[in-house]
Amino acid sequence: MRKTLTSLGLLAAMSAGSAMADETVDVGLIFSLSGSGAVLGTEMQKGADLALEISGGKLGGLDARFVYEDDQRKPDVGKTAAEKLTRSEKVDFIIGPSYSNVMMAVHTPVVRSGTILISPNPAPADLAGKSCNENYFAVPFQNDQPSEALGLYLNDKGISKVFVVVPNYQAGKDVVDGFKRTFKGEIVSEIYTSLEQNDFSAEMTEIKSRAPEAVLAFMPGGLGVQFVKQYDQAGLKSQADLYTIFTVFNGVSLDAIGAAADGVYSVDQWTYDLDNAANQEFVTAYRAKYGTLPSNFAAMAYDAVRLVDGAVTAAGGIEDKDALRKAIKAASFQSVRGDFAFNNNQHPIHSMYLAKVSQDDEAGALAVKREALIVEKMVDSFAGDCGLE
Amino acid sequence: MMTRDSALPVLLILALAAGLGPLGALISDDPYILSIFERFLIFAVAASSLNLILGYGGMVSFGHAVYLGIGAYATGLLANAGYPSLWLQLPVVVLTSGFAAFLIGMIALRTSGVHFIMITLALAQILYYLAQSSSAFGGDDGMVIYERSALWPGYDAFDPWQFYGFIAVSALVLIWLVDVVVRSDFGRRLVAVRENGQRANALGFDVMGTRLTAFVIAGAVCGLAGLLLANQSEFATPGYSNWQRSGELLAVVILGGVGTRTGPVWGALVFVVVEHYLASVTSHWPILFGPLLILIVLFFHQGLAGLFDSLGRRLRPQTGGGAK
Amino acid sequence: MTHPALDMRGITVRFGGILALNEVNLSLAPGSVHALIGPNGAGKTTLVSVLSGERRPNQGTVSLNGRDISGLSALRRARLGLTRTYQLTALFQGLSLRENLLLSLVARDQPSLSALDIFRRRDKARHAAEVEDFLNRFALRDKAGEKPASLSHGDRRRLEIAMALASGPEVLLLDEPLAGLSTSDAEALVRTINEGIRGRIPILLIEHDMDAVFQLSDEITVMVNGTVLANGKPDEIRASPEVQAAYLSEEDDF
Amino acid sequence: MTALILEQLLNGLQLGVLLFLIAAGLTLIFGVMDFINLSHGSLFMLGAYFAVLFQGLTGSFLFAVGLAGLAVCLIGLLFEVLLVRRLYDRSHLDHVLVTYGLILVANESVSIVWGASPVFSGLPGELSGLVALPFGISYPLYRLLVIAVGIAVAALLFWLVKETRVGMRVRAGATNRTIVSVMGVNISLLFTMVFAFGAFLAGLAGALAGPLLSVQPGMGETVLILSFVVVVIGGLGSIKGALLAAVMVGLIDTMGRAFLRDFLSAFFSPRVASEAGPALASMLVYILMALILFFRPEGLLPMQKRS
Repeated sequence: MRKTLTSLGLLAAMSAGSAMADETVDVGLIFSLSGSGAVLGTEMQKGADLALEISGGKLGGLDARFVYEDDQRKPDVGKTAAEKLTRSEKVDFIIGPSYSNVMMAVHTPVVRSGTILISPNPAPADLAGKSCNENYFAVPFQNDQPSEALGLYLNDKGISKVFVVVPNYQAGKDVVDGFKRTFKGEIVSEIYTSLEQNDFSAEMTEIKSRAPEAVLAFMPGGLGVQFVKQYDQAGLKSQADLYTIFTVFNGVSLDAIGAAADGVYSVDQWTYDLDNAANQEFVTAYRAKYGTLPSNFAAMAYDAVRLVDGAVTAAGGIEDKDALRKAIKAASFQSVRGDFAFNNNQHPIHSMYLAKVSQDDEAGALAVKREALIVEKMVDSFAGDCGLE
Repeated sequence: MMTRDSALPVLLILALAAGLGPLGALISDDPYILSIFERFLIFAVAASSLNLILGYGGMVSFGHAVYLGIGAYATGLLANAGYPSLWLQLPVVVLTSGFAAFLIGMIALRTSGVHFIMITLALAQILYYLAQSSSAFGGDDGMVIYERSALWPGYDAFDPWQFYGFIAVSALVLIWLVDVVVRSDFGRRLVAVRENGQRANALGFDVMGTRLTAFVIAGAVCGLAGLLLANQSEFATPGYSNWQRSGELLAVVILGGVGTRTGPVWGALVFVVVEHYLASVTSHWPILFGPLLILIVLFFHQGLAGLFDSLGRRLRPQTGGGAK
Repeated sequence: MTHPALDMRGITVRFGGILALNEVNLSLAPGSVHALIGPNGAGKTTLVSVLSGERRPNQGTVSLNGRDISGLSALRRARLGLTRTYQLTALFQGLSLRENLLLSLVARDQPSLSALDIFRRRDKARHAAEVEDFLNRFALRDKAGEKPASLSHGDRRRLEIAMALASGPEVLLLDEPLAGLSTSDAEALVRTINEGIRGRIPILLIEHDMDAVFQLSDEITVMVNGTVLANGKPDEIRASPEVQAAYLSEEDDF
Repeated sequence: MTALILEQLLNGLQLGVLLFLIAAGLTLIFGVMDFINLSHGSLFMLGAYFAVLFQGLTGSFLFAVGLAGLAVCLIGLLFEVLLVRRLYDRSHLDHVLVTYGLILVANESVSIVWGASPVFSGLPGELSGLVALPFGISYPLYRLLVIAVGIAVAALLFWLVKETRVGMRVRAGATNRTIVSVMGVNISLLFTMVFAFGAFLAGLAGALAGPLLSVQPGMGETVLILSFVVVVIGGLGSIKGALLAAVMVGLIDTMGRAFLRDFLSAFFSPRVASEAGPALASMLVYILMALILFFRPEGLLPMQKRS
């Protein structure tokens, strides 16, 4: 479960004989690194590793240590990992996990222990609202935000007949709820598929028969590969635009889908071609290190590590937990998203973009490219339920 | 195995194994080791319950993890509804998981052999999908359990040591209970039914009744393992019931030794330690665990318990053996 | 008036179009040994399985000590004390002799299943003593710890009968107990039955070994082709020309 | 509406055919060797990966599918000779555990070689179009091709088993093992052949499914469980039963997903229907299996008993 990555910086410091043991920033990272969840976990690992490398193995000027744990996408394994990190490794921060089911299991024990938990991906509604906690920060978005933004966009575009298809689990239902919150047109049908389904032929036929103007699909991981391929094979791309959420991303996802992904829309808070200095540094370094365009998941893990880096600098060390929390909340770092701030519930206020899969000439591959800005300084819908100031 | 009438060996081994955790935690000043041992003890309970029907009853259930899920959800729903008392949760878990085992047994025990393996799998999958798609239980995201079981005033469930004590004592009691069943006349009856159903019937043993009773006992005990797991992970998830989990339980039992009294304890210990430490070497740890399982099945049919037994016999001084 | 230990009336079994048993009547007097003989295919084993309840007859009634048990399952009949042995010895292979016998005692003392079983304190000392007694009577003492697979054929037969006896039967159905035994083993078993069981428990004996049959039985029924050919004391049967004609000539073929 | 139902029936048939390809090997292996092979799904997965590999090497999709089938056949052969044949005399529990171990090994090997992420498996242009069918249905050509291959394989299988000498021996082996060995057939060779052939079918199915599915570690497992359902419903060892059950499962699963929610909303509130519909749809196949086994514990078309 553990892959202790003692950073080069720490080694250098130790050989210099000047390191104080307490002055090491210990960061635990719980990702899904084996089994079916590894698709996202490995992306996040790449992003986090890159961030540490860029800052020379230091966070906030202090030597940093990464402790990786694999949750196998199993909540109970994730919980055990969290206990190990809080009790045994006594880390200062935990970044993770990759999936919301593990998040639900990990959240309580980590925040109870007083350790700061930073989510690089999942952000269920409950944790943004009623169960928000001073020790919990979500970097990427609140789960409902992309579909809420998509509703706004489709309203704007005057699209009135949308077909919705999501997996039959909580995150799927959240996406639908978010979409309904903003979308004013007609949802011609909403279909809930099994999480273990791999053939969508029945759904494709159903979509065809309802003749919607647009389709909203949320198909995470391998489901996305299957869905987009089959959508294309069924000849649906010419009949209705496919808008996706957490379904297509740069690198492994687009590589696996191939040309079938061309022209598919995605709603994101970040794209690789955003025009700001922090992002350019990240994308350039990422491409130099891994040879592909970074995915959303890598970018958010990168941001999470940068967030820690900025906060430790601002708080002047890791001794004062309150100062640290305050510094994180102030988001004193340059996000790859450009504009970024935390709301009172410690979830992002940021822009949402419509992106489209198309050829990137420089990379010579398909990429999720920015198409339009949907909404600026978007806040999530649950901040009002959160008691934090 | 059945001739030894004392519970001592099983309890001794278990107490030793359970004692290692606190010892390690004390020496290394690392209470996290307790968590690993909690997982081991819970797995040992679940595996013991499976061993009762698998090892002694000859029933290869490929859906045994379903009771883990039922026990965990029953515990979680009660705790979150404001009933954290163990003394309420205990009977509810026993009744729900026992009743589920009764229903599953009624259908599955009509069949045998491969059909039995597959129908237990199918029935477990039905419940798995039910939990996965029901938003009342949190669906696939699972359900956070906000309170651990309350034993008595003054007991602090979130104190690592007290909680470990609760898990260890519960596991000890449950495994002892399974051992009592195995050594009882009922246990003999169960073995008789496994060995020769027709003959058992001719002796006046109710074959279906015996099997079903064992099936229900095993289900209820595994449900209680679910209660412990829910407490330990403060979480209930459909994943507790899926077929991979059932496969893991089978693997634990065979690793330790099918139909041996100490097997499930050994199997669970090795499984959890392997899962934990092998995984710290490589995230590809299943590629080491798979061959280990295959080798055990191929060459050490009695599992670890059998291996230890034969080692022990070889090491023990020859005091009038053989002729006995 | 005392009832027959076992009484069957008008038992008829058809397999498809074939009449396996045709209106068979047979009555087993209390305490007696009653032999059922006949050539292969005469329907003896079918009759035993009808008695034990493993096969339903097309017609006919069976009563045990005056009680009609025709409608009862094999399990219920077994619990009433109607105990059978099998032609192919069917023992609990994974258990030792001692445990095999112990199971019979468990069956005798607690026939019906109850959850209380698990915690009930069996009278261990008494059971252990009884098991030892059976082991001695059936000359199995030396092998008590072994499993049935390692026993000789004769040992297994004796164990089979010991187990049947230990289960406390009202009536014993012995299905060819001597088949496949060496002469000396067969003689020993005949002696055991004669000395140990005879007179206490009524026995319905199915057997090909005519010497044993005539040594053991009080009464003999001869069956051919699913019907009763003759019924009487051993001497009468021996003397019957009918039996000799029908049965013994077939025996030569066999 | 007719067109919709017909198209959904085609979808169901296509799923059924794919399941049949996998289930046929499983049931054949079970029928002849009395062996439960959980790792059959891994062979399916390997088929998909090999097809990707060979498509990259040869550039031809159809060629790659064939090669992948053969490669998996070879792997099956090795499995059988090195490992599986030691297990024929063991209990079903041992079969389950060893092949469970093999699943772990296969998944991890694949993720070491190809990575944990899905790999690309696409269709050549000439196979990716739509075909116009009667009733105004336009159906993906590739799915029609899968149906055709499935039907062809089924026909070939029935011919092999019914008409050829090898098939006769297989049938004899399935019903009575001792007779076959008395007949002087090299039974160990027969077993190896059957196992390898089953592996070939699984590999072929995987290669064919690659362009539809996400080719990633563990992709064989959901398929495996469904194929076992098919095999058990059909009656263990019966190819005819497997075909019947595969089509049944394919149709019921597809129809359940397509129409169950609308059907339920005729009786319940939309909220209940959209909650219960998908849940019930994913359980439908398992409920069917439980029901069939309850009333016919041996499955629909059980093989005649071994003597």
